Amino acid sequence: MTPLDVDQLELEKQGILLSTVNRFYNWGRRSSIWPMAFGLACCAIEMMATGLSRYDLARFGAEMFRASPRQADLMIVAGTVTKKMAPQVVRLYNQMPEPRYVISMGNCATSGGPFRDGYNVLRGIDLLVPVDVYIPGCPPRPEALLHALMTLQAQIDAQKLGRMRWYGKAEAHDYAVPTFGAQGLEIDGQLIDPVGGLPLLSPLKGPNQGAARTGLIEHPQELRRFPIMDESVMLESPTQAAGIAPEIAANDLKRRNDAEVPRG
Amino acid sequence: MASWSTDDLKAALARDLPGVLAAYLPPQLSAPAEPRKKGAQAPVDLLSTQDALIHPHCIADVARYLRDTHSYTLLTNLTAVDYLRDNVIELVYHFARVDGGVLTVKTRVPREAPTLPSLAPTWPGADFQEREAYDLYGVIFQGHQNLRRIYMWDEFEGFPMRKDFPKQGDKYIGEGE
Amino acid sequence: MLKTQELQLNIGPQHPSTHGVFRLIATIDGETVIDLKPVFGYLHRNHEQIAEVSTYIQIMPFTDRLDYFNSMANNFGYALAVEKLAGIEVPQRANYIRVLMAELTRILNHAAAIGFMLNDMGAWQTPLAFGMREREKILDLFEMASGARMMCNYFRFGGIWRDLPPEFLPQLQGLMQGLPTFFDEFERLLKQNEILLGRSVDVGILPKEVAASYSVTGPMLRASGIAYDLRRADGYSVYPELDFDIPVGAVGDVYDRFLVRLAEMRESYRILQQVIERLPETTGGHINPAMASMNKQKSLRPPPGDAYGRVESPKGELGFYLVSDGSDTPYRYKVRAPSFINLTPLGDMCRGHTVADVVVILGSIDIVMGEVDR
Amino acid sequence: MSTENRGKTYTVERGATKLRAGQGLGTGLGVVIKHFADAFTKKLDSPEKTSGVFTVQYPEERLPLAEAYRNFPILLYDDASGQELCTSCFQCQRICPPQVIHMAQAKDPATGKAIPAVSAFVIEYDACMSCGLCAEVCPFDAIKMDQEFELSTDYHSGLTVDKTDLNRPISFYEKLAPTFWGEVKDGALKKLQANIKRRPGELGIAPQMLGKVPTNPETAPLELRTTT
Repeated sequence: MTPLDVDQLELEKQGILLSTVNRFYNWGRRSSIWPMAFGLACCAIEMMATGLSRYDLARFGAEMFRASPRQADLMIVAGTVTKKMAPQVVRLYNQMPEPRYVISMGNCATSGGPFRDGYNVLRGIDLLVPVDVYIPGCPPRPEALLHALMTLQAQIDAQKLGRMRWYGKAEAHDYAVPTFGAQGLEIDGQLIDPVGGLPLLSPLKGPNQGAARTGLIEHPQELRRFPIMDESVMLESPTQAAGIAPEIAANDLKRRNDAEVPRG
Repeated sequence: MASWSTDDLKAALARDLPGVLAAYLPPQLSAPAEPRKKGAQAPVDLLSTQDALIHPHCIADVARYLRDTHSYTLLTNLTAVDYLRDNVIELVYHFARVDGGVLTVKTRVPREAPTLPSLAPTWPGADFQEREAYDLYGVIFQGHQNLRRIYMWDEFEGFPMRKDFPKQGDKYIGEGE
Repeated sequence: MLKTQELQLNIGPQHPSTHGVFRLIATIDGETVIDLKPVFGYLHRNHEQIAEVSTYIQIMPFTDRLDYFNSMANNFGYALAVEKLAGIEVPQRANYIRVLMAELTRILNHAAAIGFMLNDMGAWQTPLAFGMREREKILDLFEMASGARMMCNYFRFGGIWRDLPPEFLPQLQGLMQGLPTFFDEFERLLKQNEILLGRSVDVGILPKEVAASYSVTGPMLRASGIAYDLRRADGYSVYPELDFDIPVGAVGDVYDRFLVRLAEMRESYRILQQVIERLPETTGGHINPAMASMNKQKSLRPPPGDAYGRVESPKGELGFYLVSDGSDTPYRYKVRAPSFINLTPLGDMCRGHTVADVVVILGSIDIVMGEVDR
Repeated sequence: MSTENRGKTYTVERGATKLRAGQGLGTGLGVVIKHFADAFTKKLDSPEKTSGVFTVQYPEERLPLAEAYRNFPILLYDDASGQELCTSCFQCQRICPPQVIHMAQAKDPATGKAIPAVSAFVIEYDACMSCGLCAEVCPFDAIKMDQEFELSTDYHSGLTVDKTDLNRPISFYEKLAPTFWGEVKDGALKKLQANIKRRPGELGIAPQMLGKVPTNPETAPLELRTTT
């Protein structure tokens, strides 16, 4: 915890002025979230349906779908992120001004979804950028997107004015943009999502993530759990757990055991 | 004119373009059978076909013949199939007529050197379809103006739809318990 | 006289008005496009490879996600291909329900496609909202019948998942009452609109012969004047028993494509009327009894061989080429995606037009990237 | 095949394609204004007279979901005895297109033999494609599709759901889909009864029902309930 935070906590304990300002400030921010028009696949159609008359995203102050990342503070990743598209997603995210939030809409964006077995599909956008709200569903109903927006609003409400990094002295942080390699996407020469194994970078634990969480919303910090790493299920069919590349699967299991963070 | 059957096509090709039809060679099943998926019968002869099978270097002639002489104007579909066990890549062309009817023409190239003439110069509809076959199967179409990868990025190595490209995921791996 | 210089302009991935993640590399001279190269693959989801390790019925829900506007039409094409491969009969009632769903899909697709095209022209959101309003009503019907709004997974080999629920037909009747008003209003709103006329007349002309050489299909080919409709040409399912006309265009420009889509919605409405009328008298169940149980569906092993099944999807000829090796997974599975092949003449159509027209022409093709890239 | 007599080909009417100042604009605006006025004048007393759809005030007002609506799979257990319907036959695991279902069969601790009950059951909600094939294939009607869609979360791993969160009582599903459950009810309960006899001790009882129900099937006969 930085000294700034400690001071702020003290202030908050002492006075009600700042918490009132906090509330007012957060009310303003959460009531005018401007999403970026960023539809990738099927979910984008439901996202448009949400924006149109029947579900009317405008009731939440979020109807301004911006075509430019510079004017947006919410990226709704709606659809399958392929490896060919992933660098652009990170680049657009880097261009958004802080505070910035990410909703991972639908199963494809969250984990690769039904297409995660493909050679060109990234297994979860949270391997590359931090995600604030995940919406499961394939595709989620428009109401589910509204629900996710309300979840995000609740998260924004919980933010403390004094603890926001973008007002502090911390440096602006860009997320690493992956490059195209011969086998897949690479960051610093390391494959991030190899065909035949589990993703090598775990969300929030990769070399480029963790400390730089945007918005400082308190999220559980842990390795993403893959069921084939779950002993109770795995023991039943070891061939299945091993996957095509047993050495990679073994490496994954070892990584999980080495990680000191608790699960669940 | 009513649409053609496969036999009509073969007869017409034999009559008007002698020498384009390739004979289908029965397989020598000497190669050891690869492990079959659960439930499959004994190895089947995948190359056995009733469709018109032509020599790869004749494909442009056949296509032009079908279009100009018999008004099969649409090259509806072009695809490749990888027969790993038999070491060939089969190219399947579907030609369609505006008043109905679709013809299948097949040709085979060896897996190591999959090369055949391109249809794109005379038949621009083949452009993207040939690029797709190149990207996913590595079939090289001679005479194509822009034979580059269409789906994957240029740095990518390998042809992902070939049967020997590594597969990802646990689907079907635990099968057979 | 101003001197201009050739310039390479990169559009996308993503912008070309959210038809999907798609990139265009245009070479422009001033405002005029002299060359245009599309770049795809930003939504290449390996559908075909995944299908080669899936059983036949497992592929059915994946086909929903090909052209995510028309999951019913995709299901239809795939079911036809497998039925052709395995020789499965479909009862009459199932066929009528299939056609009902396919035509509803066509209406919703064309309504949305016109809306998106107008969006591309700068008529921001209003026509789209009109089109999507009708779409919502149809989606309610889909949800009632199949259990999902977009990804219906409704077709099975030899029939459909379930028969229509009792409350389906009354609601469909209600929708049918409103549809002619919607068509009239949509036409009145748009047909003589200056923006539409100014942006679409004589833009992106695709002459008859060129269209055929590019193998384009669907409303694009019909707008160019070739009456090629698989519902007539192949006469699959029960379409030979139904009365409907084929609208074609005279010029082949963007305006004709718009008009053909409008006219096709009316034709679909005619088909729906006939189907609803005949539905109570149809014979046979909703599925072939031999394939009724899920066990039969999942252990389907077509005899070795290949088959090419195709339907007239709202975007054009949607074909499925299947090779079976006698096991329960296809040896090769290939989708002949209409919007992929309809994109081939894009460069030719745009040549000589301004940059702003590129997006309009793209909108008139009516592409869905899920299908283009698969 | 020609077009025969069931339909003809006609050329669409292009109309006057000359630009006329303001006329099209006027017509278009007329349509829009008519709808605007309709929405105001007719909505309150008779919404059915207007042709549009109205905004759903989502959190307060919800659209009725169709009975067939499916989102994610759930597991069923019997209300009275707490016994799960699942027998770990692996049918759903095999048919699942994206392979998100993982399970392990329970073993009798005394003999080590496999028994018709499931010991671990995991579904990855973050990759499920809501196709409903698992519910369709299940021979014991143990896996069904839920209609809950408000699942957005900030916790990714929370979307990998195990048996404790998957289990729902039969009465829950019966309320959700009365027709669907009515079709299979008798068969499902009969099969469950047969399976309970082969489950010793507490195996096969839903975790949340442990301690609340008698564990010996002999003393707690399962009744075929009537539809509520």
